[in-house]
Amino acid sequence: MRVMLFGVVAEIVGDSALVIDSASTFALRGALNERFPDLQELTWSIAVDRRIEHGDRVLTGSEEIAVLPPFAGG
Amino acid sequence: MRVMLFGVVAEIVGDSALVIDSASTFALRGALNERFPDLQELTWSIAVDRRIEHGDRVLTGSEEIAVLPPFAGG
Amino acid sequence: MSTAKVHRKREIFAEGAITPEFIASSIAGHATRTDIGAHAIFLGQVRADTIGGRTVRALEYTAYREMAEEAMVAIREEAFTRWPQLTCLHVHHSLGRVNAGAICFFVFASAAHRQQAREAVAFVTDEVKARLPIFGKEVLSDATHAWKKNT
Amino acid sequence: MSTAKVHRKREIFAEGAITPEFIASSIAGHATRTDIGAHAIFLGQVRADTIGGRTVRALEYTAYREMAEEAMVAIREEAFTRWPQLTCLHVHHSLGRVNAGAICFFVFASAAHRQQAREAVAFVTDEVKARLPIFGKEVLSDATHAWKKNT
Repeated sequence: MRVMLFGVVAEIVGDSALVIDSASTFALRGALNERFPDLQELTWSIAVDRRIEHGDRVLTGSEEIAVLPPFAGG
Repeated sequence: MRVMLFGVVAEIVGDSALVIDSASTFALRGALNERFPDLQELTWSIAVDRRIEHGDRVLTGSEEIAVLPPFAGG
Repeated sequence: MSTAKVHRKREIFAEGAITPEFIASSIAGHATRTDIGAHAIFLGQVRADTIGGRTVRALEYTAYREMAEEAMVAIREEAFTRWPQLTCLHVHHSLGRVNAGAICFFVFASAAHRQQAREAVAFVTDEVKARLPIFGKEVLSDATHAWKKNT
Repeated sequence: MSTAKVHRKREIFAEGAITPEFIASSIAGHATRTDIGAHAIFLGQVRADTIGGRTVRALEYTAYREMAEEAMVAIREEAFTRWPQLTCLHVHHSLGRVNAGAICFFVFASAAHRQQAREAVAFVTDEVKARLPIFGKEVLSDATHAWKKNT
């Protein structure tokens, strides 16, 4: 499963995308925090198909997934 | 006493100023309405020394007097 | 633009329409003020309203300039008192003829953050319309005219 | 500018600063819409904030463009629903580097009367800041950087 990364999250991971398999958004959050401990210090969201997912959503692998740090537009 | 006239008031009077002696702002209003009956159809104010005078103010003849139709700035 | 919040009398009136180029140069003039984060702008544009089957082609503005300038100084002082973090405030209004579709009124407020700029520009726009003795003759399509009134 | 209120996807991003000339040409493009009486504009300018003794020299913007464009379509629809007399609504945001003092964000709402334009531009400005996935790297005077967060 391809996960797009933005802003400070991309900086911490060192890339603009990552391949990682997770069964749900909460599982993805746990896996990222484990693999990149610096992410634990930050606030970030997971977007599924271009919408922020606040709850624990099952991921089938066909969704468009992105990890988003705080927004800074304007 | 010189009275400055603006907008539709100047148009009705046919000049941008008028010399008329009045002892007060209410007297001036009455005199103008009498001399230019078309003014009675309109809403207009009297400014004394660059401020709108709502009450009846005594005029000594040394004030700066203007007759102002509704504002239309913007 | 001014670095000091001096409430001196400023020229607000200019002959004819306010051009987009004038607005651009006013914006560009603030690039050195790097404490500004937000600009709020109001522009009044002459509408081709229909009045009894006739269309407004232009407005011809006149003003009691001395009173307008004094009222503007008072409005500026009120704005800087209510929004002390306001950085800049500029007001320009046309005199003479402004055709339908052209800009006749330009209010420009700047501040570190958007809330102050936004509130100040709304306040100043409303107060200028209410308190400045500016008069507008509506030139109509049949060569007659009417007189504009702010409501 | 558009004569129809079609909520199609529009390009909101462009590389680098938004120039005063671009803003002027956007204003000038509305001169033919003589039903417009009021334009309300918000401009975001990059502030040279001081962060731990270091000064912000520039912002480098990136965005999750596909999500940002979908969010913008939704915000536009909400704005035209809440302010049905809105005539035009334009939003532009920079990507890439924008130096302190330059414009990075331009919101432009037009309507017959000022209240609708003013409220719509405030709403859209706030919603874009809150809902568009745009990220800002603050380039500091000592060549380090920080990450901007909207509050």
